[in-house]
Amino acid sequence: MQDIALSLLLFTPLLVAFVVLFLPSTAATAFRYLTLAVNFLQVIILLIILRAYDPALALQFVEQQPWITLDLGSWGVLKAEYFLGLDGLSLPLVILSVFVMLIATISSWKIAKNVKGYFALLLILNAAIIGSFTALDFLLFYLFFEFMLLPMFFLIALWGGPKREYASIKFFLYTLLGSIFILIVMIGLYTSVHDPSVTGKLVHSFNVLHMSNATNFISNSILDPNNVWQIGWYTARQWGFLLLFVGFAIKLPMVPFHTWLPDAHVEAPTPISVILAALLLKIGGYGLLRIAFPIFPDSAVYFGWFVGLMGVISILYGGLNAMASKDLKRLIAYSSVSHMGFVLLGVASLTSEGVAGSVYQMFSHGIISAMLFLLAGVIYDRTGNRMIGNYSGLSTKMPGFTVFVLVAFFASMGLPGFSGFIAEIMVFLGAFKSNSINGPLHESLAIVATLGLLIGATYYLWTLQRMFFGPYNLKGNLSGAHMPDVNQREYSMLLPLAFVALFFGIYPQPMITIIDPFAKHFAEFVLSAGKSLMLNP
Amino acid sequence: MTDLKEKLELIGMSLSFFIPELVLTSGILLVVFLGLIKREKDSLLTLVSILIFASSFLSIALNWEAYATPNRLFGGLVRSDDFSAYLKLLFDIAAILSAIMTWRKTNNQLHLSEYYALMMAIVLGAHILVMSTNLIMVFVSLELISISSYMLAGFSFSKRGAEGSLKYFVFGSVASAIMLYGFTLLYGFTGTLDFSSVEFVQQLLGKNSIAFFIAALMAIAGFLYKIAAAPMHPWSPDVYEAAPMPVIAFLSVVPKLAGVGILTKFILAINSFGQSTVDWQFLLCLISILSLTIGNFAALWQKNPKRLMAYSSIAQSGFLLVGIASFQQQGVHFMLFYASIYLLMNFLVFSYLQYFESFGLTTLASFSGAGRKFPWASILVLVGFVALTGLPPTAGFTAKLFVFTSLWEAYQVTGKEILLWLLIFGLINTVVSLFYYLRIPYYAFIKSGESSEKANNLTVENFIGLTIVLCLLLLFFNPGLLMGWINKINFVL
Amino acid sequence: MEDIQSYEATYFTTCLVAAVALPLISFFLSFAISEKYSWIVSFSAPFLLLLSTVAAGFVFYAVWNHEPVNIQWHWFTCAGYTFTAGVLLNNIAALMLLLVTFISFIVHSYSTAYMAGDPDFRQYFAMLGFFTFSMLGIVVVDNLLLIFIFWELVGFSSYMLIGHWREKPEAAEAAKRAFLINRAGDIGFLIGLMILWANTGSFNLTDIDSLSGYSSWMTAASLCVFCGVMGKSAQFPLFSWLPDAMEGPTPVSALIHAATMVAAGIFLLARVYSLFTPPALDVVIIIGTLTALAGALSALVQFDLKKILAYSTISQLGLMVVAIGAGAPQAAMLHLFTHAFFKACLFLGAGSVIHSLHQAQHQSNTALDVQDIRNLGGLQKKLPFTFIIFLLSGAALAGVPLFTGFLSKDAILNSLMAWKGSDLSWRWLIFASAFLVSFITVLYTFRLIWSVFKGEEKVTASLSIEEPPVAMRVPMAILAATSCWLFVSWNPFDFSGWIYNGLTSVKHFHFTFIALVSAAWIVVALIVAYRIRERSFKSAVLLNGFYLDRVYRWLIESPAFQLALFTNKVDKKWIDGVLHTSAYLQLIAAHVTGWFDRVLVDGAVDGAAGLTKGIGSFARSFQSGKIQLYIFWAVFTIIIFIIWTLL
Amino acid sequence: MIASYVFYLFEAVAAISAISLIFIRNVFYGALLLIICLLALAGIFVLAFAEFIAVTQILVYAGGILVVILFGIMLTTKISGKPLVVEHNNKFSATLTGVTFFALLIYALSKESFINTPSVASQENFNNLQLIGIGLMSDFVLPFEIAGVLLLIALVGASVVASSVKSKNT
Amino acid sequence: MFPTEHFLYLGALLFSSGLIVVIVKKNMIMVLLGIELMLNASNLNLVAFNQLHPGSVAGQMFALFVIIVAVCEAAVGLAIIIQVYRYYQTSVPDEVSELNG
Repeated sequence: MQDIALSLLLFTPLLVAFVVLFLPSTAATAFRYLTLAVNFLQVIILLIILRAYDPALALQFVEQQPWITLDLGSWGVLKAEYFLGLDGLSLPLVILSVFVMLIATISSWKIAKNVKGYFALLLILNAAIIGSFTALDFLLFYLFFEFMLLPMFFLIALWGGPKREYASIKFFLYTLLGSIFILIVMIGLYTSVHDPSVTGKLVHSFNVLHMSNATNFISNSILDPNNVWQIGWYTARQWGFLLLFVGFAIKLPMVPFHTWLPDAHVEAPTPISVILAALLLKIGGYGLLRIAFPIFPDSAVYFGWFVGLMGVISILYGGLNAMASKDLKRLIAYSSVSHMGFVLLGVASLTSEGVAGSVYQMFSHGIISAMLFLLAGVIYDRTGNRMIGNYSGLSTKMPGFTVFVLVAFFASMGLPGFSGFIAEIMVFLGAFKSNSINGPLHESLAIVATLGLLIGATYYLWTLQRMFFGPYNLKGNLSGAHMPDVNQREYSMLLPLAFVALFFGIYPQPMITIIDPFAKHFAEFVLSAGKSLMLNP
Repeated sequence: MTDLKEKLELIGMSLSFFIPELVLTSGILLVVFLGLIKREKDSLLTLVSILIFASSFLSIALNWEAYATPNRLFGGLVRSDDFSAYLKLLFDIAAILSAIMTWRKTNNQLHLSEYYALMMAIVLGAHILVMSTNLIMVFVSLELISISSYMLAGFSFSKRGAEGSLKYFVFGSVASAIMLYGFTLLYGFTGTLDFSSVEFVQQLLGKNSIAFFIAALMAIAGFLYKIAAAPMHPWSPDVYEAAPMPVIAFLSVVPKLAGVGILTKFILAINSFGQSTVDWQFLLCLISILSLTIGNFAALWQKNPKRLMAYSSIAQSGFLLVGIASFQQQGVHFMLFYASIYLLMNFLVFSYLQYFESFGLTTLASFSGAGRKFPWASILVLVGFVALTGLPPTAGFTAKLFVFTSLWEAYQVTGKEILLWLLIFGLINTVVSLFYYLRIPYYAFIKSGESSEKANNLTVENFIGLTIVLCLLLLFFNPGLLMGWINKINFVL
Repeated sequence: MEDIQSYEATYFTTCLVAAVALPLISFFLSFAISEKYSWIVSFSAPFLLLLSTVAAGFVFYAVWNHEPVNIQWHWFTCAGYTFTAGVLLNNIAALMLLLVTFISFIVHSYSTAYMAGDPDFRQYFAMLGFFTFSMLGIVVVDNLLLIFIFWELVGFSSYMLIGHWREKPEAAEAAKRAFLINRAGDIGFLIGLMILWANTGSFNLTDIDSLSGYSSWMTAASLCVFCGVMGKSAQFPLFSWLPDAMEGPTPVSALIHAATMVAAGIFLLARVYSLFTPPALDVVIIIGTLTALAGALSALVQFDLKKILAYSTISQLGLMVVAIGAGAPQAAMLHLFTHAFFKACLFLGAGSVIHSLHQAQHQSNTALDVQDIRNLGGLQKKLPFTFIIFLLSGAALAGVPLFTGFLSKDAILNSLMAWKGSDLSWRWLIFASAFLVSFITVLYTFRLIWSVFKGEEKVTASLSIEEPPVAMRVPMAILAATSCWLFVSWNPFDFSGWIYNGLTSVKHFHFTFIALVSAAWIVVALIVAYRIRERSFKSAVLLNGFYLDRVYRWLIESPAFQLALFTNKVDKKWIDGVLHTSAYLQLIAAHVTGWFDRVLVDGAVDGAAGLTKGIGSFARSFQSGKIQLYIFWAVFTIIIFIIWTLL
Repeated sequence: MIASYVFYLFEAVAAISAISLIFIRNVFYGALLLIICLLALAGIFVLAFAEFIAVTQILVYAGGILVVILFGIMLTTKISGKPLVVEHNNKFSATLTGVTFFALLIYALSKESFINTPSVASQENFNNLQLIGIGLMSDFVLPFEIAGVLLLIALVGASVVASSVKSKNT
Repeated sequence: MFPTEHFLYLGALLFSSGLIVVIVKKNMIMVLLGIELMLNASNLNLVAFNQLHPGSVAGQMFALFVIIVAVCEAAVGLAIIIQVYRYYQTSVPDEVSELNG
């Protein structure tokens, strides 16, 4: 079980996806239940994994099989592996994925149009997401990374809102552009990295762990740390870092590469925006933590201030935009931009608090944003309209709904007692401390970033005031729309999310024990390695 | 007169390496003859020609070793080696596939016997072109390909078909005249017609003369016209639009690959192992950037699938050139890999375009809702387009990865900025290409057309398509299957 | 021996946990109970609070004048530092614990009658319980991070309670403002935490107490923490939310915005006093003085019954802060203690006035603003009980001798006396202004009571008004009783009673003449107040609390919102514009190549696509279909290549 | 001595006819000019010891291609007394390319120097005809055969293309 | 014998004028003539260069094949032109431009 757990997690959805493809498209309910079954199966596997997982160890559930081994004659051997593993970074995200995917399936229950295609794509997406969170081979990671695009594209473009085509194309364009940047660096990396385990012949390895070790670089290759290969203003390594950074920042998304997000969210159907916000954005952060920073520690230290700055800018800019947006989903989308800014800030701090904070933030934002989008979906289901201005005084008609909205909003604005607070406070502590342990960030960044909390509170409270308080009425063409309170199905999605957000806000220890070793190691490694490498040339 | 005897014996011996070509030649005669005696039996002709192509394929594949060992034939006019042998295999496969496509054509192909005769002539020309090491051979075989293609392009026997073949003819003859002029000058400078010979290279070693550059450039221009790479590309969209679908599929693969093959040999010769004072690498990079740009960007506007594919093939030749531009053994190998994948992707897409055409889907807009009507076909063709774009998990991605790897290596060796630019540029172009490659699937799946009844899924196209798709996936997950073989090829000038 | 101790320990712990947790239980209970059994809440909530008060009493008994108790539980470990959840109970905390539970219990039981028939009855009690819980959290916990957490939570519950009547837009607005202003302060607090973390790597109060020496970061940290205090306990310039908060139900005002939450700031200052460096303390005292004066003056001119009390609260809080700044946290705590009782009592009294008037209105449906003192007057006959309550607690507020207020104020004045030093300096100004504040206090208290209960009835004459029910009167009576001086110390002129001595270890300085002077001062003030009773002061500035709201709106809100709109425009116009500029390029290219209509018809999926199409159209413009031009272009390009290489 | 006059005469004729072909507007005259040019070239070939090529030139071109071309003219123009006039277009681009290209070639070639060692005598004692004959059968048999195939294909194809019935147009 | 350059210059002239003819003429037959001219330029070069290598006839051989190919091209070209003429009733290249874009 130990050694195939991840593969099971990964391939069950794929298999079922094919089953779904070959079933007659009339069996709509069958698809739903199949997908649900897959999700539950994944939950079970995950529980087994959690039972066996030992936070003390670095990398576990490793599956390493040779995948592509190609003799390139004079250039040595190209070696890509089927290399999966779990550590303090990937496990929280895997937990998140499994959980959110389950929620997403439940919330897709009402999908009526071309059910077969929908659930097939959903399952493929599921596999791709799990894969990209567990892959430790760059090629494998890239495979899953790209593999998410098409299903997402079609899910938005086929089941989306009125402007779905524009939104989907935009999404696709942006993400593909990012992945191209990543591809460039990937080519450079695997050509300049060799596998130390094989002696005698030159083996170009895609193994991320090998790439993260400066000694594995072939001497005088372009990306060799001991070799200054100047291209324009920066060295090749710095360019490589920047390209990776931009590639993942687009996914994150970071200002100014974020404009695909609001459109995609606004147009996507509810379950898809849930997945988009809760999982896809995390892959950006994951990539930074797994690939960009460890592989280019020197450049990471060199550009750390810049990363942090962009994080702060995203926090404030996203918040301000959220304040100005009239569409509920758009507001939430921008708030996501703002919250993912914290991830950047925490990572850039290179302190273990900061890093732990940003991983924690990824997890908690996953939960909370999922909840937010579900809530927006609840309204949208009722009226088919998301304009904040069209509602007021909903609290009188939908008390239960209002309670959830209150929970979600306050959780999202970082009220203590919810997971968001723990994450943000740790990010702040780390970012502020960074300078004192000669990390890359200056205190002022952390101080400026705190304004984000105020802005967040502002737009959420304002929305509450506009939509839920005051006398009840519906403006626009919705007047007289029937507004029933949340129903069973919606409860079954919202309650668990709320509970999780609350639990990890009050008692973060379980998650922290998983994250902390990774964060500690990461911060120390990147900082020390970066410093030492920067001294070298 | 004794040496004459030896020569004749040598020629007799060389014939044993010429079985595929002989098969094709006799095939031409046979087909023409069949055409004379019975006109109606189209399927018979198809069968016969498929058999001929297949036998030419088998005669190479079965005793691969014999063909793999380098061998100067006919007094050094041609050399049969594994590089050319591999390309020959690709030509034959392409010919077989297009014959199948022809057989699947709903409206029967007129003058089928001549049609196949021309096709065989092209394959024959391609075979000899990639083998030839002598400028005369290059010229003659190239002309054989060209002249046959001019006529084949017009085989839709329609107004547009005539126009297409006219344009092809005029452009082609000018291009070959330019190339020929270049050849003559090269002959003048080196005093030999054998561009693989030592003296040819020696004469050029460190030759710093503009005349030489002009000559070589003119020669290369001729090859570029065959490859349909910028700046010699403008004929291809018009020709492709007019020609029947199998012919396009055929022309977009065979002459192109033949041209790439000979260009590889030729450019390495004139580059004279990097001793040349002219930076041919730079030139190739420039050409491939041009082709990528023109092909991709111009394709964005097309409303007609054929034209779209024409521009796409221009861009694809840009990618093929990338492999050569690295000027390294491995780069050539990757180019061969790319060529093989390109063949598969191209035929996948074209066979489906023909399939859709038979249902009257001739403009992009008319594909609306095709996803509902032909679910299988649409999904499979989607994979084809994804492969052309170069996204995982298709071999298209692997091929791009490989060629760009060779580029990176070249950059690492030479440190020429242009190579880096080509790398970035080519990859960015991938994003651009996405726009038009995904347009047919976009219409097919996302635009909703009039919902008509589902078409039959059990068609030959779907069978072939599925096979090709499986190949593409397989070659992504295990490129070693093909690469292992290609890597054995050692490319010698 | 051990087992006895351990037994005591467990017993103690259970009491503590009970005291803190019971309000939380009441919160959950009130939520859990379904609509139609809501009457249960009106019994369960006060009962649970009573229990918690009793438990608090035990804890108090165990802690008061004993060694401080510090129990820590492991919360989570991160970055090699163990964040503990612990309690630190010394005299201050114990006193506060008792105070909060007690007053909360009083208010609970008062509310059962006051809020009867309210549609959101259960939610009201739930939030009340939740508030009490989080307030107790602030009181007992032993590290600043946890304090911050509960600090935010009380902010949240105050938000919920101010906005209790959701249909009232003003309520929602006031709630939002209150929360945001608090958040602004809390951000300062947060930054303080960061500084602390970066420098000491610990949040524990005990570690803070052990800090020694004045380093600049301590000043910075303490001032940042003080920002939080300014927000929470309504110091200048962040006090404008408190008067607005009066939109909430009156008992809430009594509990949160008079007795406990706003006092939390003072408590915090006393708790982390050792963090404050002399320069920081100077800032603190100046802010405090300003607040005290501003509050007092504004209270003088208000017409709204509750607003007067709110402003008076502000000024009293200012006084406490002054005491802290003067280096006498014990004095501040003493005043906090006394003030909590009499101010709560005053609010409850005001509540009873409002309640009975509302009842009266409902019988004879006349509409008038029952909180506007201009409509009130001469209610003494109709509401004698309430009048007594007002009189007693008002006297305490005004600092009339023999009342608790007198003593606590005396303590503050004493500390100032000692602090100002012998030689003349700006500190004398502070000292003087403290006297001035106590003078004005008398004036507005007198004016309040007089205008409500004395004089002849105005609009209310027609109404038939009777006293509120017992459930409201008893709590008021209890609170009123506590404004007797004995409650603080046996000697009506010496504040150093059991509480004061319990709060400070230093030998207390006591200038008897200050007591006499201030007593006389009060009498003078009373006389003056009587003379000017009919005169009503008019000052728009004071009436609107120095227009702070508007200042915020001009300086912060509208700029922020403009910025937001601007960024939104940036997003649409520029960042997408980078993509969409291409749309223009595309048009140009289209013009150039004469494919205008097709560009528009074709409809670029995106700007970027548009750009590419711009280039594309350019590339395709060579594709004119004229073969000779093809040849021309091809040859021409070759020539360009050649010339390029030539050059 | 005479030979050189003749040579330059031929050169001049070829050059003039080629240039005037650019400006001539009548197809018939154009064809005739081409013939003149080709004949002049044939003369030059003779002087360059390539008699066989010269003969082929005259036979194939003058005799073959030109006749075919004239047929073409007949077929593609309505014969009506007046001479059919050919318009010119893309004059600018044509001159641009043509002249530049010419200039470039002249410039480049003028930089080249070709050793003119072999004397007239050495040329004499070779029999080009024989060499070519043997070459065609031995060294260059392959291109010869290919050329055969080429001719066959051209024949077959051309017949199909030319005879394709008009009714099939779309 | 005559200096090779003089052959080459003439060849260059023929080639360029052929190119001009191809681009300029509004008649496909004329275009064909231009192409022939270009081919002949090459022939001239070949013959000229062959002079430099007595004993080898490679150049002349090449010229021979060029002529053969030229014949085929001319034949095919005319066939195509005639076909086009059938459809378009014109022999002006520019008027044969339905395919574009």
